[in-house]
Amino acid sequence: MTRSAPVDESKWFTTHCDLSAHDVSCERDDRILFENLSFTVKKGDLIQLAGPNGAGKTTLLRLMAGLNQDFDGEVRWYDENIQSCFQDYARQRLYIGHLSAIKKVLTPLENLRWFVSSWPEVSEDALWQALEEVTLAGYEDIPCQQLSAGQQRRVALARLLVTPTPLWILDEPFTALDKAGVAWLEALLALHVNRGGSVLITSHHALSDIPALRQIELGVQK
Amino acid sequence: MFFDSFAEFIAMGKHGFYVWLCYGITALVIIANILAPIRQRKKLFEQQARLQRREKKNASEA
Amino acid sequence: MSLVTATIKRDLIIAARNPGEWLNPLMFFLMVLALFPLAVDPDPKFLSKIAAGVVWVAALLATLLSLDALFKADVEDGTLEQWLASGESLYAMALGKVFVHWCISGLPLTLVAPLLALMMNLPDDAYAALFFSLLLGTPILSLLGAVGAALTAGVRSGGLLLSLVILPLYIPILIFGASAVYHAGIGMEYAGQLGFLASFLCISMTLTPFAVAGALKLNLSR
Amino acid sequence: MWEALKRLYHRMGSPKWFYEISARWLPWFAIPAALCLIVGTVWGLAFAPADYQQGNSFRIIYIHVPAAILAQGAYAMMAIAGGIFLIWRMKMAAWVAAAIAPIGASFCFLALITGAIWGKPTWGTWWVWDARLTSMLLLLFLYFGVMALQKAMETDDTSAKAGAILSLVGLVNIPIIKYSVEWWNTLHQPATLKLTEESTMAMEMLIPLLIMIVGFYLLFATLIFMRTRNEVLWHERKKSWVKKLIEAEK
Repeated sequence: MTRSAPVDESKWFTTHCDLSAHDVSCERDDRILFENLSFTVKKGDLIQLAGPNGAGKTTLLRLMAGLNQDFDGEVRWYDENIQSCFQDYARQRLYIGHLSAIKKVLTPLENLRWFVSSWPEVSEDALWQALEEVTLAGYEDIPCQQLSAGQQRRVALARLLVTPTPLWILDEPFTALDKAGVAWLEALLALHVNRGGSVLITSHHALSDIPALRQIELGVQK
Repeated sequence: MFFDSFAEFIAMGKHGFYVWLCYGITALVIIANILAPIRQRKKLFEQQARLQRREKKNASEA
Repeated sequence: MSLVTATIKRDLIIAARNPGEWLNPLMFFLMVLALFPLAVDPDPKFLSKIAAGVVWVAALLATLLSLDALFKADVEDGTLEQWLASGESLYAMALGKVFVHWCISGLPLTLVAPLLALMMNLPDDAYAALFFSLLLGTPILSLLGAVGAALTAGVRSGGLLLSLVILPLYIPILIFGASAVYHAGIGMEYAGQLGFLASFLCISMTLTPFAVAGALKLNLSR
Repeated sequence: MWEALKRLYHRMGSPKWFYEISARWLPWFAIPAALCLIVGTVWGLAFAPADYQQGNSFRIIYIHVPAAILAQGAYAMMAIAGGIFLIWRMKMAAWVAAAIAPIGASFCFLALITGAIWGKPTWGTWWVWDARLTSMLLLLFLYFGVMALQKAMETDDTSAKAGAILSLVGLVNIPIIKYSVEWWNTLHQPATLKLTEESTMAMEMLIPLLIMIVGFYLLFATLIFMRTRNEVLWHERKKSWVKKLIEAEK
């Protein structure tokens, strides 16, 4: 799994990432997950949320993605609250949760087609190419229930190759991937950051090879 | 008083059974409705007090 | 293609590959109808008197049977999360889902009901009324049912709860639907009942998607 | 006036304030409630004249009608409280809604059972598909649905929101259900004797009924206060003021 051809940067994004959290605090079941957290995600940033289980990584990720409004503080996209420019923001970021939203009776191609339906500019050819790159060539027309968990994960991750969004928000994307898959995803993250994209990620996997990496540590607070 | 005697009052013409049954059930439902929150409150206090005692014990041991 | 139309298309494909999804309610419909002559009385005169009510009750129960699965898979596999992440209106999404549900439950029931009503010895004059009352009534069943399905999607063994929540709301449709058929059967005017169903359809088409959208969001906070 | 209302609204939002003030208000509802209920019952049972048609069985009206009125009013209140919670995120409203549900359901049950018992001497059977009884039965199902849904949800927040959404949907549906049931009833049973005849009621009969209605309303208010106070304590149990309160109790 190697990238076949370099991507033409100028065509890739129409805008760059400018996402910021301002004094974000969150409480669940009378427990404070994090308090007054502020950070920004800019062009070329790779930010990994670290911390033990239950530290609130997924919660933080979801509220940065705009899926969760139950928190104090504000998340802004280009100095505007993401809820007031949500349509615009949603087109500029890709969110892949730990649930992959794969329908088992559909083929990888059909699943991918549904995923990218919000981006009409993506061509059918690009979908085929993307599936080829995640080593699913020849599986395009086989229902996903016959694929392994790792292969299903790759179908979900193939979206990274086709949706032209500068910001990726990924929740544990390395789950179920084999060694080659992990290496491929790491390379892809590095490439995305290099071409001016940004990544916000939770993972227990060490991403040490990528120089742009920054970590935000979430602890279990009393 | 509408009735002439106490026995007539109990008999309610031929409808004593129905009338008294209704009023009896109503009394039961109202009493149950009053008792339920009182018991709920008592249980809540006992439970929270127990929790507090345990917390205090843990704090003094630590 | 927007995510809503893509989802409609995708769900229709899924239904086409999983024939059980729309065949089961039909089978159930047939079985319930068969129970009445066996349990009560096979006398044609008697059957023709209760036919209108029985067909409507059976259609209502068959719809109820198919509702439980309406949002469950989407909540569990992360599809719902992607709807929210896409920034498209949940209102439109709710309408889309209901439309698909009607296509695979209410529409087949409406088409098959006149055939099965023959077995119940429905009076000749009542077939048009049966068809039109079901055509107007079953979408309302889907719309109201979607509220219950969305509310109970995250609840384990929510099937019974769903019936408890939805059945009282179904009563007016049952009353007017069955009475339209009954009145047609005894040669009376039934336009009033159809008019009621039509106006109720309009009201529920505008209002229930709000409730469905609100209820769907509840399933995200898990 | 408007300012005062606004201030009251904001204070109502504070659970601690509610808990303290409700302790002082409670007797002002509970004692008149008991007085009204006792006076109304004695008057209705012993002093009001019997109905010329139904005889003494008509005395059931003094609980049947107030219970029925309250069962419907309580549902509307529950739905409105739920709506306030959904729109303005006022937690107190959700707790009030949760407190109303079981009370409303029990009044609804009362209206049904007294109606059925009344039906026996009036119609000769325990149950008749009369419009009022039928729509009461459906209302009871609506209450059960809301309560079961609230119970089935995992977190406090989702159970409050789900209950609020369902009760609002139910509130929109209640008039439609009532209308359809009444229409259906007149269609199938044109000549039933109604349980309650609104128009011609003698003064001596009407006054105890009014007293009972007031009594039921006051009782309802008392019960809401009691239950909401428990809800407040439960949801605020981790706050210091509740902890102090519990410590002081011992």
